Amino acid sequence: MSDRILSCSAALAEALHEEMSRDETIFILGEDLTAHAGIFGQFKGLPENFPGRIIDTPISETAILGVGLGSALTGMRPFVDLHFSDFVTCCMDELANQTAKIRYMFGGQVNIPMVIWCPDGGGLRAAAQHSQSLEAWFIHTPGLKVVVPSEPADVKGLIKSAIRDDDPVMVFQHKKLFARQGAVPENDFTIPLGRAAIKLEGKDVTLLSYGSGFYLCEEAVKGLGHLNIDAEVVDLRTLKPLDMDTVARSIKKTHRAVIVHEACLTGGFGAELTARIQDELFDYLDAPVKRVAAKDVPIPFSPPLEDYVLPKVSDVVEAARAVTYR
Amino acid sequence: MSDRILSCSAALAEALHEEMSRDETIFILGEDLTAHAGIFGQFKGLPENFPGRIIDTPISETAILGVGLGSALTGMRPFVDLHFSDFVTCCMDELANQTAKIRYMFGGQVNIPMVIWCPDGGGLRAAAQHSQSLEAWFIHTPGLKVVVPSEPADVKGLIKSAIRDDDPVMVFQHKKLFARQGAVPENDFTIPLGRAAIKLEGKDVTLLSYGSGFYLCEEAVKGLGHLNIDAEVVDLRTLKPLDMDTVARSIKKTHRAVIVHEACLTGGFGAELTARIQDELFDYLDAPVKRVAAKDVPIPFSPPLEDYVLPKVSDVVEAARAVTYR
Amino acid sequence: MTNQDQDYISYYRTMVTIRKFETLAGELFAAARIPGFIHLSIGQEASAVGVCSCLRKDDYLTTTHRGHGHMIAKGADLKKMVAEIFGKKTGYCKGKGGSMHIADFSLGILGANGVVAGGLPIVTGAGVSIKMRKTDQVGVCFFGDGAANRGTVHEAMNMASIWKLPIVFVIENNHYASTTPQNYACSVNDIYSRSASYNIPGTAVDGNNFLKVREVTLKAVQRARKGEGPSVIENKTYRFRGHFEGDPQKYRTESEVDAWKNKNDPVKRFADYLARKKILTKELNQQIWHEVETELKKAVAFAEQSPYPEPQEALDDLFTIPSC
Amino acid sequence: MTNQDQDYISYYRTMVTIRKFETLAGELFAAARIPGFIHLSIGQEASAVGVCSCLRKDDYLTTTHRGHGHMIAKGADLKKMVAEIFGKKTGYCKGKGGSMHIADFSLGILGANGVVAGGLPIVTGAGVSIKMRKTDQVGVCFFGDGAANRGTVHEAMNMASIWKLPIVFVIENNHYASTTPQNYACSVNDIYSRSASYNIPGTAVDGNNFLKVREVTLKAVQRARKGEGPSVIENKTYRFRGHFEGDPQKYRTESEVDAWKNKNDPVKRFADYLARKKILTKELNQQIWHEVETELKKAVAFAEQSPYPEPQEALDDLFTIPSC
Ligand SMILES: Cc1ncc(C[n+]2csc(CCOP(=O)(O)OP(=O)(O)O)c2C)c(N)n1
Ligand SMILES: Cc1ncc(C[n+]2csc(CCOP(=O)(O)OP(=O)(O)O)c2C)c(N)n1
Ligand SMILES: [Mg+2]
Ligand SMILES: [Mg+2]
Repeated sequence: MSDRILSCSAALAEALHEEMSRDETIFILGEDLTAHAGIFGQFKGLPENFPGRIIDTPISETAILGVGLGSALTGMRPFVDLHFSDFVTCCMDELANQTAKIRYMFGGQVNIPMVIWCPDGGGLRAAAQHSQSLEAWFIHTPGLKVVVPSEPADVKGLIKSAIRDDDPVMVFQHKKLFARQGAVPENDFTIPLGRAAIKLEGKDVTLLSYGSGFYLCEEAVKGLGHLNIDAEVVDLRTLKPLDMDTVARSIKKTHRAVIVHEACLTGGFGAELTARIQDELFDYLDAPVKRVAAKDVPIPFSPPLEDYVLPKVSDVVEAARAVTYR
Repeated sequence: MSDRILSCSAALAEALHEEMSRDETIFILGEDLTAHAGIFGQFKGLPENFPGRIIDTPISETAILGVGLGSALTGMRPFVDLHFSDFVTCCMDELANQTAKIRYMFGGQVNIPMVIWCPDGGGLRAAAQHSQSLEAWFIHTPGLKVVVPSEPADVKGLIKSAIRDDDPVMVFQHKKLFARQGAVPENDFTIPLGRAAIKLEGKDVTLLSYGSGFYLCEEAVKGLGHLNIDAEVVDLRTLKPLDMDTVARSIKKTHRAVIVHEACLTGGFGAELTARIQDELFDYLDAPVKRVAAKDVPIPFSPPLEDYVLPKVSDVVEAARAVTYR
Repeated sequence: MTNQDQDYISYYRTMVTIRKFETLAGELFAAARIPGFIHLSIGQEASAVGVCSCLRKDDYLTTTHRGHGHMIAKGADLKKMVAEIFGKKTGYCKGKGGSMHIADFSLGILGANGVVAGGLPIVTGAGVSIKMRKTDQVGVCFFGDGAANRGTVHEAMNMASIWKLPIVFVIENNHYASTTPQNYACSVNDIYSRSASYNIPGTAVDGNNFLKVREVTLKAVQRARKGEGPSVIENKTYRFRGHFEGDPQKYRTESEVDAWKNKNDPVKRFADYLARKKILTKELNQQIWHEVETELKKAVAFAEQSPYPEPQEALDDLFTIPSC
Repeated sequence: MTNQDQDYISYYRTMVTIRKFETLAGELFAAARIPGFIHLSIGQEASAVGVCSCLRKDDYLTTTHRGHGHMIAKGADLKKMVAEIFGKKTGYCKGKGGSMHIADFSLGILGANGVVAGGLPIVTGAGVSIKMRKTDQVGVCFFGDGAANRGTVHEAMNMASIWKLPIVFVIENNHYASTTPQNYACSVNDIYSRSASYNIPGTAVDGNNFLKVREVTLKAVQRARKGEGPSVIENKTYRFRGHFEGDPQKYRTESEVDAWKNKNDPVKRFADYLARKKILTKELNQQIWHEVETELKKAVAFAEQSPYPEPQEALDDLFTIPSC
């Protein structure tokens, strides 16, 4: 079947449409969903097509997450919209102490087929409480899977996998990327969780990223080309489970790696990935693994400040230069 | 002045006693504090000596943290007891979106002199919701300082510094270590935040740890001695700010490092520290940095299961062997 | 005996089972045969059995750190419970949960919870699920007077109300939350009265009176089953033991505890009622206690003879597909 | 003019200032001169000024994402406000905060908040602090009908009650939380009535009637100042603009909005009252609007002429000692 150009937002809606048509236990839960098809219009078409299966809630994140969980424990497949990923702080107990632990704690008696969908990221001048990238907290929370798609096709394929997965999956989708366009297959395809994609091949340095970081890398490749540095771009797509095989294959070729993410540097996912790379691939590395990330402050409002804090294409170029010129 | 042998618990109470006598804006807030001087008896003597300044709350973690914050913004120096560090999930918004961000977000208008005291850790057969080590989440939350003392003298000196600090400081104290004894100076001393201690000198490998991990390293040193491996033990004590100078000095000597913590491996503080070490000290490393940590599951209840999940002395020995025999 | 008499005897037997189970658990804990810490519900048996006697097997239940009684009342297997509390492989959760984390999804028991008031959002979700699946199941949630002050209660009750969910919220007001008296921590005396804030009918009951608890719960469960929405019930009761086994209990006097024990023991009160009504003879009573004792001894023997899990089983059960 | 008349004129001027400020902000946003997104409080001026007119400079205030009016009513500097909304270095927060995160600690304004219902625990802490420092300050917290369903409200009100804290909780019920009508999301019509759950006196007011809001607030503030404890006030009001500028507003009809605008404009209602009482002449009214306009123009000019912060200033202000 042929590909069409869709936005990330439309890819999300299409994935949901296909899955909700297939399985009537799937429903969407969150604040302000029906009037405008989600506050970013991300569920276009769903309120009309699935009345009663896309449910507006009061502003009660704690209960929203808990309701998702309770419904998952009793036969439903909830897709919980957290409005802004920042508000995950308001249901952290339901997420980290309940959802993540219940299957294990109860000896595997029950499955929790639940998606927690979190619009995240900065660049929209939305300031400290509406711009975060919090995936690293959940990498460190056993019992959750973590998915961060970048391109529209990934959105569709990964959302469908996340919905079909019988475990809780957190999906972070960058708010600034909703409008990004890309080719998306028309058919009912899925992208398995835990499989990275080498999206651009190269031999001099491996750029490892996900979500908005992927686009920084994609752009950086051009700049690096001018410097005669041939970069390979790996889009991790799923952070847990992590596709270390693909990472290893690439680094065994390039011997150099730069990790790029929008979350702040200290304690970010880049730390974990660096730790694994230097442990598992020590003898293949010709340079330290470099991390490109946001600076360690909350996201400020003012444009020059926010631009300074968030990672830039030039940071990626710089880091790649540093490890290749070594 | 002379040292006495005190428990970690007594060192905490002594630090609070000294500071509360010095500054009457300091008060303690939390659940079940007055009847038994804290649920671990950790505030022995304080309810009698500071009536009205050690305040029992309803079970309302969200409000407890928020009340601490609101009082800190208006002239007080709260010391908030979170009962079990696991319940930080119930006030994550007040902590990560409010306490950590308010100073920055408001352009430095106000200070937040607040201690968030979290009894943490496993080994007590307290199962998944009462045994966690969550410091890594807060390392990744700009605006918070993070302290994890191990020995009684560190507890006293660091608690006093945390209380005097004008920024929010999270202190994690391991529940199983409350009874641990050690020499504690009698005088009014502080240990500055951000200063690690080389507690045992060695030349073959650097063992980097904090909290309960420190004791694993201390014990491992003996076993390593039998293997003719001379290990240096660095107790980081403060994770943010981090004393990279001491870490670097040690690794420049030993060329090998093992990081030990009780929190689960993936995304733990060991990841961040590894990433920094391999970046800043790449040419000094003769082996990859190894991490010893809990396995990536919630803490199970049954003794053989919990013992299997938590890191052991033999794991430290094994990791140190692996990096030194390379 | 009439059918009702037989039912009453069976409820009484369940109350005795809880009393004996908890007593035994306390003894085993004191003898250091149970790891960790445990919270006993002695004194609160009428609440557990009164409520659960109104439920079907496919109804849902969430409970608390003090949940043994609720589970037994909902029909849990004693062997698997004891084994779990011992940390054995044959326990409900293969030893992963322990006393504070037992569940039996085949009985609709969605789990005890180590987080106070953690069950309310979960049972609300079960309510949503019931409604979407269009069954006539009911969800019940037990929580304490201390739990009542957590924000989850507010959010869950508001949602249950606006969606008319088939839920019964049961407050077990035993007047203390750990060391903290209800009349210190809670801004109202009658916690059930807060249900007005959610346009939910609420009632307080003498929680040590089995028949009263059952009567009020029956109504609430019926209401829920008919799709008329949630209810709140406050069972006023008392815990005879400390908050946890080993609790020094400086926050209350012995005489206060004794007064409840001597004058307001729910098991004894129901026994007396049944005796007065000539349903329970002295012999039958003795027989019941004896049978329960025997059954529990078997459960303990089962647990003791069961193996501990193998250490590496700690890595199982996190995800449905182990490889992740 | 009597003193009271003068005060009334001054309150009216503040209401006009808010109206003009918000109108201007809307225009500047539409002209893409304000980054990010903004929430305007046009239509809610009587609530902001009615409440804040009862406060002293050293009283505390927490506000919300829709907080411009509250800040102005508490005395905030317009220049610094506009500059902050523009993201300029001369703004209240040096450009770090923006519209949703303005504070002025010198005026007791503990901050707007991007998290709905985030202010309640904070103001409760201010109440504890007031009590411990033994001053007669008061803390006021504005929050919306949507916010009322968050758990923080429950926890904060219960605590404020048991400790008799000097707090006034002000619900601004504008009948919508973003796209969600209050009568869908909230289990009761009169949100103030939930105060009974905390043994706190509560009242509903016509929130577009400045004098009524002021009257009720004065009582509550007095009560708090005397150490008699918290109060809850519900100002029934309406927002004339969308939730945020650019909101398609499919959740309500134009005629509903128009009805409020035409028949229930709080600024106009107070102007009419003052005119009826012969306190406000047509000339004075024109003069006030003119003066406010001039002042705001100056504020905008100030903001426009102010520099943006230097990029690396993004690293300042996190900790008291920058090195950390
Ligand atoms: C969120 C949370 N806060 C604190 C605790 C610690 N804790 C466990 S039980 C308990 C008291 C609970 O009191 P109540 O709800 O009245 O139940 P009861 O113990 O009386 O049955 C506390 C404070 C917890 N487990 N979870
Ligand atoms: C905890 C949280 N959940 C959701 C949001 C997104 N949000 C911002 S304002 C708003 C509506 C608030 O409604 P209300 O409290 O009635 O205030 P109003 O906007 O009407 O002034 C929502 C849902 C948020 N900022 N914080
Ligand atoms: Mg209780
Ligand atoms: Mg509103």
